[in-house]
Amino acid sequence: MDNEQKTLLLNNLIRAMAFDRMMLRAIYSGSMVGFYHEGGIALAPGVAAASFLREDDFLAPHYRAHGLAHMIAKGIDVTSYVAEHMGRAAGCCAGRSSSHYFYPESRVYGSSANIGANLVTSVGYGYAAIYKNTDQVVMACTGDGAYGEGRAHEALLMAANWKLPMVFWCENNGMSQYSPIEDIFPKANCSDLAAGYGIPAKVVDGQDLIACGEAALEAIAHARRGDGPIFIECMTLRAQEHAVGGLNNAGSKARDPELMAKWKAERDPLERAKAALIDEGVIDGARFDSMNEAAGAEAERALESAKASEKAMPAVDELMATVYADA
Amino acid sequence: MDNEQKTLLLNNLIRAMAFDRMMLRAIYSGSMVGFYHEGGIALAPGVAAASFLREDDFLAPHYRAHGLAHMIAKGIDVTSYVAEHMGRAAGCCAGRSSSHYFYPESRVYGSSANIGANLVTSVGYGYAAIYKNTDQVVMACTGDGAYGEGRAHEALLMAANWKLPMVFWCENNGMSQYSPIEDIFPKANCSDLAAGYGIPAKVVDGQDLIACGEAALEAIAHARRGDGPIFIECMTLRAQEHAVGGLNNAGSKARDPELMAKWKAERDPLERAKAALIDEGVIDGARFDSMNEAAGAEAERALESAKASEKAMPAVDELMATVYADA
Amino acid sequence: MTQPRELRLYEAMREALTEEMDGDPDTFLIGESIRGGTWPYTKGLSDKFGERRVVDTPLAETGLAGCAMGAAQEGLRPVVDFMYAGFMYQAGSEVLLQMAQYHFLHGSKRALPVTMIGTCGVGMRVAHEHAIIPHGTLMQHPGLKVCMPSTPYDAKGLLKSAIRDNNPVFFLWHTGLLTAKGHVPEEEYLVPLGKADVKREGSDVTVLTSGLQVRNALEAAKRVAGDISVEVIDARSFEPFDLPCLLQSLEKTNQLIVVDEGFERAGFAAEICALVMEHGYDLLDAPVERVCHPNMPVPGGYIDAYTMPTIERIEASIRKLF
Amino acid sequence: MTQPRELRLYEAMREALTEEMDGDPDTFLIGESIRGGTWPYTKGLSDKFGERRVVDTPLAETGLAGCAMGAAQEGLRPVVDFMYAGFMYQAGSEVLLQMAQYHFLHGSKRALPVTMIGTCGVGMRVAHEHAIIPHGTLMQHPGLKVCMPSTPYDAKGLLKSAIRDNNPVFFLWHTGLLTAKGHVPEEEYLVPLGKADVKREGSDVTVLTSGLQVRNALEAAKRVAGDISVEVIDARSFEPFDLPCLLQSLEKTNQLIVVDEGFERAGFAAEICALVMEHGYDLLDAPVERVCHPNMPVPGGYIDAYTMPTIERIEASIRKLF
Ligand SMILES: Cc1ncc(C[n+]2csc(CCOP(=O)(O)OP(=O)(O)O)c2C)c(N)n1
Ligand SMILES: Cc1ncc(C[n+]2csc(CCOP(=O)(O)OP(=O)(O)O)c2C)c(N)n1
Ligand SMILES: [Mg+2]
Ligand SMILES: [Mg+2]
Repeated sequence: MDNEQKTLLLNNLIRAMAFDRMMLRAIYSGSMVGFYHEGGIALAPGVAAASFLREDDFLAPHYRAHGLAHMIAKGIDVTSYVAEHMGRAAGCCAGRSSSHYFYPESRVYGSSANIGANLVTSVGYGYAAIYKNTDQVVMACTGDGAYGEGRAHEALLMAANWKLPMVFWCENNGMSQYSPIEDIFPKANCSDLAAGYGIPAKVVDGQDLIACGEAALEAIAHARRGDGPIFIECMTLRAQEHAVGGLNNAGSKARDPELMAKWKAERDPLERAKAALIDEGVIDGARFDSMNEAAGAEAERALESAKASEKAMPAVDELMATVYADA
Repeated sequence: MDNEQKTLLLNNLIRAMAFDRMMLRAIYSGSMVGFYHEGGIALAPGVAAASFLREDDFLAPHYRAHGLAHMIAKGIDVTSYVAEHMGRAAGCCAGRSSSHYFYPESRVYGSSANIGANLVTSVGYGYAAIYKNTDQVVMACTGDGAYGEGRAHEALLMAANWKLPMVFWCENNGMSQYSPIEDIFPKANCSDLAAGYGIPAKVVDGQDLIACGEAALEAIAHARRGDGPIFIECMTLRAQEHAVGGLNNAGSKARDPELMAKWKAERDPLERAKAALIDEGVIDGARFDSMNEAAGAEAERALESAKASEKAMPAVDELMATVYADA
Repeated sequence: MTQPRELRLYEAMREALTEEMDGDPDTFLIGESIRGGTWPYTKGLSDKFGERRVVDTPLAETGLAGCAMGAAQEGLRPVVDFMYAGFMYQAGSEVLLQMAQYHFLHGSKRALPVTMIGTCGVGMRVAHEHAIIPHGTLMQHPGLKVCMPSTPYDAKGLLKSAIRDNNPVFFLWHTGLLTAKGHVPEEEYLVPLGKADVKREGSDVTVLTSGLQVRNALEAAKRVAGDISVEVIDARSFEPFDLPCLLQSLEKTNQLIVVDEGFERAGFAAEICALVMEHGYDLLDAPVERVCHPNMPVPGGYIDAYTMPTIERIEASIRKLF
Repeated sequence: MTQPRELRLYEAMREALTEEMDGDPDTFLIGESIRGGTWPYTKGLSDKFGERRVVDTPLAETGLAGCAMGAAQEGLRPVVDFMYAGFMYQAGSEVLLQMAQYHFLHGSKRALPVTMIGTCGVGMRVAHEHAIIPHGTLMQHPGLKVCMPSTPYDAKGLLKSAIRDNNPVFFLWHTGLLTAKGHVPEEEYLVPLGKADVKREGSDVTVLTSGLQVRNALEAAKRVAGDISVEVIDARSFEPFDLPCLLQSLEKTNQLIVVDEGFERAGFAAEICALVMEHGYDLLDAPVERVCHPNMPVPGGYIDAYTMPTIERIEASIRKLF
């Protein structure tokens, strides 16, 4: 990986984490509708997955941090997605969805609240790529929990069977909502499933941004070459609640706060990448600070711009006229 | 395996194949409602799966030959199931289902027309066994096609996760309806999936009755011991149409008739088991002939008894009163 | 002079598929054993169009539906064959939630042109899962369109419209009509979604129905013809539904019987009762009657023949009004 | 003298679960993150009853439902927590086909005592999949029972009845009522399935509703009280439905509005229109009105607040009749 790529990764992670913090503040302050699933120190995999995609590659973000890391890394201006969370007419889904992303021009075709649903639509993207005989790649990102769903199996099976240009990118944080993976999954790694389909797999340290980036570059090249699907599993951490906002946490057992704090202090991927890149002389402290500042400002601008836009409250009749295409 | 067990297997296969032929004749002659999925030379696995189960073990038959091989091998009198196919009041489902089996006293709890559905209910049987702390075993039988379904994954995952006493028994005939397995499955063996869950697996020659029996004995012992689930895949053949009766074959491409004929001539599991057992001195030709004759008569009796019983045509009101339990 | 051309329902469907695939390289078929193929309407299509455009999937309905949805998001026009409409339930979330909501929930900016095909109704006599008619459930979920033909002519025209539609459309066909024959012109035509068809004119009572039951309703109408003049309307499309056509008929007849092979409870017939109550209450001389599948799982054996609406039940319900 | 005891809805549900699990060792809970737990009605239950009886599954709704079905066939009494009722669609075939048909299709010889729980309705404001109320779809499928409480009292009593019932029963609860408070007596009681409840007596018009909308209907009734006397009936159970209670009310009021947060098309309200048409046509002075969720996927953002039935919409529809 060259220095430019490393810098790109670092900058994207800085930006992703700035947006994550901004979203968290916004949801706590009540300026957002619905809930938010904080990314915290688990955003290196998402950033790595999407930083090296072409614009015409397909991206199905993992829902954690609501896919912000992935989309920012793909070069999408997510201002309208922030607005969507605030129910604004300027939202990417016209303020109707609360938290669905939708950037078709960047081949982010929308989302679903159903965990695992993006794996099967991703098969459709992969099939479209071979149907049209392009060299596009599909980056299909989920958490570990998604690999409980039967549709994950169906997606792996079809991808392997048709040799689709797909990367199954699993961001394994060891938790699904309030269940530790040990309670609900027989093995520590989701990628153990891959061999059963003849799909090559690799496990990466998800707190190591550069390692994630290397894995992404390899995987994308593999799929682009026509070698079929590949499975990358990034081992990461959930150092916070599953979600905030809504009524979600009323019944949840608290996890060990000391462990969470320790993880935040010791396993922050940004601190690690920053140290490594400064150490290698790729960037210096001043450069980092300026990137950091720019990212904070960028996130703030997105929030302000979203806030300034109008709440979407169209009349029912108006909405009714748009339930069907070509109505 | 002792001689008694071998003889049991052989006799059960003789009986299963006699019933299969009888069913085929009955459907062609128009005395049955619906369709029938002939077992042909693929019944050794089903017979082996169920011949060594205890009465209180759970059995989810594979639907091919409508589960007759499995149920006969478990010691069930299937006369009322034959009657069910003829829409009789004496049918095991009161003549309402066309082809659902139902022998709760033998822990065959009914069926579904949905391929793979029995895998997830089987997880429930396994969970009930550990819930009640019994040493019952679940024999969950399907074809290869079932392992396309997402629910197969969910079943394997839960079974592995809870260490359920389950045997995943796959009767792989290389075909799903009109699709050869090469077209729809990335690997030749479904059991390749098992390792991903940490489930041990074994592939057996499904035309070799005794080998299938050995595998079943081992697998049942494994599950009964508390060693968790195990996956057995029996490689078998479909030497005939997918189904007969109904409108099913109007659009199907014919498969190579010479190959089918060759398989029937050379790979009949009964011929092979007969030869082996006579060779080993376990039985002699006369014993075989008498078993054969008895089986033919048994199947004929079941058909005659079914035919003699009354067609189920209860009034709508009567039926309506039975839609809900305790109505 | 040549005879008008007669085709079987499956031939008409095959013609629709062939023409639409000929006309648009982005249209493709995907399903289980459709190359083989399970139903004769796909016979020969993989030879003609190649395996890229006639795709056999593993037995994986969720993946099948999801794959089609993804391909449609990218602008392709997949036609999903569920074989039996009841197998749609295995992809319940993909069809009833994901596909239905996609366009609207993402701001009504992108179309989702997916066509789904599935057979239903009593015909194979093998009970519930093979026989259930899920139009009630499908139409309940806004964002989906649903139709069902009663003749080869309508089958071809509706299927072509479904494929050209930019929304997810479920094309149901009744198993009992697979080999039914009827006139299908050589020239291209469409039957639009949302247009009912008066299959028989009459003035005393309107019978609204669909699919195989059109045949039963017409036969019942014939049987009472000396005494009662029955108008038979074939809904053809459940959503969108042609309410103006129905109301126009009621202006003449003032009495309505809905014959529907789906479950009575909260089904198509119930919706018609509500719609007529709301939009045609004053037209009614008597309450709307429902002749439906009773609220029980569809039985097989010899029972389905009389639990579904029969000519006799329809006739009796007509006569009861007079 | 002590105050009557007040509980929140989730506390009432937890009491129901606790009592039923205490009373029957074969009753157990199974769901996703219910030990953790997602909703407070399962909080503490895994500590009390152990992990064998409070089972966290992988994210695998199909397997979850299938596992419960198998366990019930063996005679256990599983209570499935789907978390959100919309996630039921991921197990569409297991719930809507397999469970629904099991008893009847196998000769009505064996019960299938499965209880299912799921939340629904506008409350989280995160749109369709978290908000959809699938009672219309559930009740359409014969073999299933469906209920939904509007108060903690009903929640406890209905949930206990659901668990004791020998059929698959879906217990829906409205997200917006999670923390709603109400009187729940210390003594054990049941609220039977199939019994509606007159939540307010009146003589001019009947409003039939359920769940959170009971609150809206009562408020609307209050607002018009000076002019119009409104009877508010809480259906509580959609299938079985208490038609006698409704007809008795109509004998008095002769006018009916059905307020339902489900989709209008072919939903609960449509079925009520049809039932009243069939069984109470002569009681009606005016057509039945539906005030439902419009036929669009449930939006989120600021929109859901006015697309669902509101006090204002209900009030307007009452006033329109007079
Ligand atoms: C089909 C489905 N089941 C359950 C849920 C509820 N749910 C939301 S997030 C989540 C956990 C997902 O875990 P994972 O995929 O590992 O992602 P993570 O939250 O750990 O990043 C669950 C169970 C859902 N949204 N969809
Ligand atoms: C869920 C579902 N999908 C599709 C079908 C249609 N179908 C019936 S049998 C069959 C093939 C099953 O193949 P396999 O499991 O290998 O068993 P085999 O017939 O080869 O013995 C299919 C696809 C079905 N019954 N259920
Ligand atoms: Mg996780
Ligand atoms: Mg097979």
